Amino acid sequence: MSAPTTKMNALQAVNAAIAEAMAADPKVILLGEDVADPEGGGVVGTTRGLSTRFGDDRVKSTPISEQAIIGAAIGAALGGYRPIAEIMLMNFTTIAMDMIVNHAAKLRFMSGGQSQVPITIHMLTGAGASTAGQHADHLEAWFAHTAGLKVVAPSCPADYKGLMLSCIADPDPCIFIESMRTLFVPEDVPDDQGPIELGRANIIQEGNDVTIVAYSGMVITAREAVKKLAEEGISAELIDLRTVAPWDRDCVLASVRKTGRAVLVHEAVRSFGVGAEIAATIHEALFGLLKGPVRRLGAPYSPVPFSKPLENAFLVQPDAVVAAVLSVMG
Amino acid sequence: MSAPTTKMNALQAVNAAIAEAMAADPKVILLGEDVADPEGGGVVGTTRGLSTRFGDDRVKSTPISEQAIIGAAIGAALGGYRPIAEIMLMNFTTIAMDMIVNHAAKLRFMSGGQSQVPITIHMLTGAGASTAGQHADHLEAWFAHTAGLKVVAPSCPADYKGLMLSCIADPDPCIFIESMRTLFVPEDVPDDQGPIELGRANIIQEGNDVTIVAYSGMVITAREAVKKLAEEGISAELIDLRTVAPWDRDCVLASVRKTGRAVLVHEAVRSFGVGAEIAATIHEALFGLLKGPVRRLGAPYSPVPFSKPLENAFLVQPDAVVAAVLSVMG
Amino acid sequence: MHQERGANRAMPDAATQLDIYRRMIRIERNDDATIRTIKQGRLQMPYYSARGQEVIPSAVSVNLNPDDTICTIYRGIHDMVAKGVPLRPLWAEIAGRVTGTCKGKGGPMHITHPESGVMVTTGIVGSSMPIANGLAWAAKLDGSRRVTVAYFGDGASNIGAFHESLNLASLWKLPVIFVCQNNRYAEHSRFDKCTAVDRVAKRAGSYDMPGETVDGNDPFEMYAAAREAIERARDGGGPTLIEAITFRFLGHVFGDDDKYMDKAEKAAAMARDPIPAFRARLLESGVATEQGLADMHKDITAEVEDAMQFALGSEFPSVDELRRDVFATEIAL
Amino acid sequence: MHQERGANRAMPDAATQLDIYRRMIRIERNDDATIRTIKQGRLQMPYYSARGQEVIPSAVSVNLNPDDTICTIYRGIHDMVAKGVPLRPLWAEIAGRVTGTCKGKGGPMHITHPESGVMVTTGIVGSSMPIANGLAWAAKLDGSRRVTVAYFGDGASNIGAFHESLNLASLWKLPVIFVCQNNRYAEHSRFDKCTAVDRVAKRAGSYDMPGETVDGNDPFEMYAAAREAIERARDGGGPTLIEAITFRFLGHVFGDDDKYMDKAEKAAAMARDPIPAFRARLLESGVATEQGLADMHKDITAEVEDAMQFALGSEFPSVDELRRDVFATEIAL
Ligand SMILES: Cc1ncc(C[n+]2csc(CCOP(=O)(O)OP(=O)(O)O)c2C)c(N)n1
Ligand SMILES: Cc1ncc(C[n+]2csc(CCOP(=O)(O)OP(=O)(O)O)c2C)c(N)n1
Ligand SMILES: [Mg+2]
Ligand SMILES: [Mg+2]
Repeated sequence: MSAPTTKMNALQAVNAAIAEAMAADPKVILLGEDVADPEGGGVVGTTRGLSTRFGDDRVKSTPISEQAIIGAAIGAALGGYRPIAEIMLMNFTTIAMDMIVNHAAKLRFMSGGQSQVPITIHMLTGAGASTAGQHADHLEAWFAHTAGLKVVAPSCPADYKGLMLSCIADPDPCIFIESMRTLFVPEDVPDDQGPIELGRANIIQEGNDVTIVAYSGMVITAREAVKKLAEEGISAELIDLRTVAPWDRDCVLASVRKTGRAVLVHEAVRSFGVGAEIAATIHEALFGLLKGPVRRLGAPYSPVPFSKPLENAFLVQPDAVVAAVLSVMG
Repeated sequence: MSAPTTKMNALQAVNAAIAEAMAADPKVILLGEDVADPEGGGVVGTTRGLSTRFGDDRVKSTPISEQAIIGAAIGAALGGYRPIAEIMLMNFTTIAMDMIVNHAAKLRFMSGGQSQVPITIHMLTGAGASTAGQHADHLEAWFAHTAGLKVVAPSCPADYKGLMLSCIADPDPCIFIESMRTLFVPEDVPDDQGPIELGRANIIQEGNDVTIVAYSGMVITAREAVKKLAEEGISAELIDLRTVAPWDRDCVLASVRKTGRAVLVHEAVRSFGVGAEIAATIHEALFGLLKGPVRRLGAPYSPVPFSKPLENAFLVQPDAVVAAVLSVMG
Repeated sequence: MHQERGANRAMPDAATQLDIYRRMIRIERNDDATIRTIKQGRLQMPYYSARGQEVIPSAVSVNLNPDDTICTIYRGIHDMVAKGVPLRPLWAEIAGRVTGTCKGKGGPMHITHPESGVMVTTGIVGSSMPIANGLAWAAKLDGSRRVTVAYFGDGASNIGAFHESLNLASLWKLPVIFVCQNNRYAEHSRFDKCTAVDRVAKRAGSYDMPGETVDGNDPFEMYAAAREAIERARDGGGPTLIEAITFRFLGHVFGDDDKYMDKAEKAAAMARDPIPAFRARLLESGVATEQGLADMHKDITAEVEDAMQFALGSEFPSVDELRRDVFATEIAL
Repeated sequence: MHQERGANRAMPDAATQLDIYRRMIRIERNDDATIRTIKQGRLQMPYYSARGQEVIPSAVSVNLNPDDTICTIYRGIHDMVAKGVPLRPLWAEIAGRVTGTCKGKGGPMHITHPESGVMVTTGIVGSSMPIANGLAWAAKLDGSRRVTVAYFGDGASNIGAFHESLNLASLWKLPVIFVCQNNRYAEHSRFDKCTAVDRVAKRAGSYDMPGETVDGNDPFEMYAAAREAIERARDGGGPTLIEAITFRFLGHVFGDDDKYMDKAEKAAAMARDPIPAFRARLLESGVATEQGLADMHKDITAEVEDAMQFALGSEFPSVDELRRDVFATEIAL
């Protein structure tokens, strides 16, 4: 008999995680634009009900001031709290990069370990909703390149919950990415879903011929590709990275060691993206053991376009994943 | 008889390039903190003499307002000018990331080609001068990952001049990185040094056994390594990338095709750095043709430390390059 | 630094009043058709209606020349229409068609039309202002009398870019007019919950800049304030901050449920609809006749309908466009 | 929103005056020794002397408790010394030694010492303020009467973070005091060339916040302003902006040639050296005796000398430190 579950989407899962953390630890606090209930509990409702339940002191709507938001989160963390800061969309982190990169990421190190900044910065992003050039970028590679930040990008409700719980509990700053395409898909989440360890990938499906590594919204794309590949008799192992930094090197290498082939998929621009680090690592670690080159899939070198046909072409489609796999099957 | 040359350091070379461009084109203008002569012509004197020569209208010192600086540059570019904006240090681009990434990089695309933003954003960076955690980061991977930006990182005075001339003339936004370690080393610069094409690497030294790819300050480190390798009978080909985005794929691949081995060196943190993209590309393009895995060298996953011994350990040293080469010589 | 409201401020003459009204109706008809078309499922886009804010850009734009420039925001189609962007390419852009102002690549939040002076439309709160400064700087360097208007919302007055921009504009005496369309809300947040001062215009005092709060639904007040600021800017007198009080009738974005709003506040604001109010005034003063306005309405409705048909009948851009306009030179994918 | 200067403002009593003076001398002696040691080639660091600004943090800090916190900037060693950071670990930090406050990893621009309430030292202009808000928020959530002081320069008043921080602090009525040390220059730029208003304190008006400009070289004025702001913050009355007018005697950074400064302006400012002025006042009023001050001077000089010896005699951190403190858990390199 399996554990009881509840159907919920990713937003509800995030909400549940935050509520659980706030109930368990009075030091967990929340701030961001429109996050409190008088403002609707977040523009997509992620934090709905929390200010009513935990009070206006612990859940605060802010002005449109991303530097002030992250700054307040950092300061409150130095004052002993565990703030969760919402930045509405990932592109708006560009306003707060100084606070995130020069401060949140570095204060522990620069203070010789005296300071800790256990903040979680969560944000939405992703193309596909016609929001065009300034509202859909995947910038996780920037944060992954910044020493001192953890970067988390779940793909399904249970992981959203478990990883959010871990981010909140983590002693270091975490960037938590909510992907537009994964938000509204309800799935069963175990009622006792607890924290999921950061830095651990999830093998969604085992396979022998090729390893497909994806995260965030692209897991959905990769799942479809895996199905199509199965129809063609190709057994793909699908790994959901879940944490982009630090990423689960051991899991990925073990899988590729087994399959001999790897295809990496992310929504972000391909060039200088997360896939580059993983591909470089695989090639270096498994030199001479691969059956073909690692293929990287990502967005073309272009801003996110508005027009639907362009937006579709901008996003990696399942067929492109299939084609990449076939190109290395030899 | 070789062309007449003048000894100058990188700062003087940049100054000469800007002066030449301003003299040739009245649309070239300059702004940034302390750039005009009453403020000393830049805190390290890069723009000294320019406001006196070209007037206060075309060379303007600004308040400490990085968003306003880049915004004004973008707007003036839309108004038909070719602004050069100085951001004192690369870490301060974190304040202006919205302007750089959401606007400068994207306006041409989002306008369907109607807008052009021919701005050059130049900035200093680099560890080694005891400036510690917030003044020495190499963030070029962020910009390289951003569609619509060119990223240039010279290593010697002649290249500083030639590449600065090209950035100013380029119809698109360019990030021009001045590396602390390369600034004060005087070298001969041809008096007629003209523009150097963006996107073209420079083979500093030909060799047969291994390709070393570096850029910016790390070219100095790589040069020393090449000398040491020569003493051990290893013939290294040294490529100075000069332009990080778009990087010279053809040049690098041709070299590695010849040598069969590659070692990549940059000052930035190794993980998710520029080296990852190059390594992934080499491995994919030359799969089966390499004699050993591509080695990447960069800073450890750490903020820039203050204490001298740590700062030295943070920076890639020539011996580390030598060791990396030896590790693939087999 | 609050501006004194002189007794004899600039007044729009009859033709100008009609011009303002015509722009308002174009905005309103355009908004109406856009919403209708979205509801029909024939447009796929996030839509930030400016219904209720028609007066502001209309009364500003009658004081602008074609080569004056504006920078606006996601909620900016009213600003574009008022400035004179032709409706066919505008509609084609929001429909993602290759005949759009931006070949369909920018979409509604990034409409650009330099011919009409629409230089930037940004989706980032506050970011119209730093760029407007640069356009104004260029005008000044050119020795021209061009001015630039930066439109933004009340919420945007709390972001850092606002502060940096107004400070620089004042120091450099740039010909730029900062027009805050204070519609009392930023997404779901009420003005006073985000803004530590009761009037955005007071913030002009931080930059030794003239600042004024006006009724943004009153075409006469708005006209006078805009005219004075624009003339001052043209004459080398530097920037002005205008806070125009208004209201957005349709919430933040199409689909908004308005739950976060006080019902009474909303009802009171809606009762101050600037369009019927101005209409009544024009008729009362004899500046317009019922027949004249009916004709105007009809013409504009037809123009909007034509633009919509044009847009929906146009082709989508080809996928090759992904590699064009990233740089000046087409890139290999 | 300019504060009225009441006739009977808070006055430091004799002991407090001496306390302020003692802090000033510790700052000055420490500065002197630092420069000497740099010149000897025994310290390798960029040094931003605050010589001339001693009064400000001294008169502020006598009103602070050990558990009150500050956020300061690269030019902030005076703020730290005034707040009570012990000199031995402070010196060891600027010398990059493992015995430093931050094990030598932060250096002079990033000294942190939570025990003394020094929570952040930033090298980024303006960035002390957003973080100070958070510390003040934490104090408020704790239900404590703790306050936070954010120190910053005149140049920093033009950056976006200033604006966002003051707005938020006022809205949330945070117990934070924004102390602008207006030393008339930002690197090489004169105050009036960067700042569009003649007094930074006027900017408090943008946030409905009390704001006051004081002579930052006058310990009595500075004390009164700080005391009132700090009490107001403790009592739940929210934030204050204090602009303290002062001057940096040794330019922006050690090695600065001062060419960008007007000679007469500099000479006039140097003539207002706050240390001899306060000394004379203490002697005149009988609060101190020549002998008492000479003893104080001697003790402090010895303490500084001891700290310097301690620092230079300490070990450097081991290279393993690169992988510690990046995260809470040591990482593999
Ligand atoms: C920097 C930034 N933060 C957040 C957002 C999300 N956002 C879009 S519109 C908006 C509200 C803006 O309010 P206001 O400035 O009053 O303009 P209005 O929409 O009322 O016209 C917000 C928060 C954004 N686009 N940019
Ligand atoms: C965001 C940012 N821009 C630029 C700099 C470079 N910089 C360091 S100090 C300084 C001047 C700051 O002046 P002010 O705020 O008056 O403080 P002061 O140094 O006079 O104490 C500048 C421009 C920086 N550190 N951070
Ligand atoms: Mg609004
Ligand atoms: Mg200063």
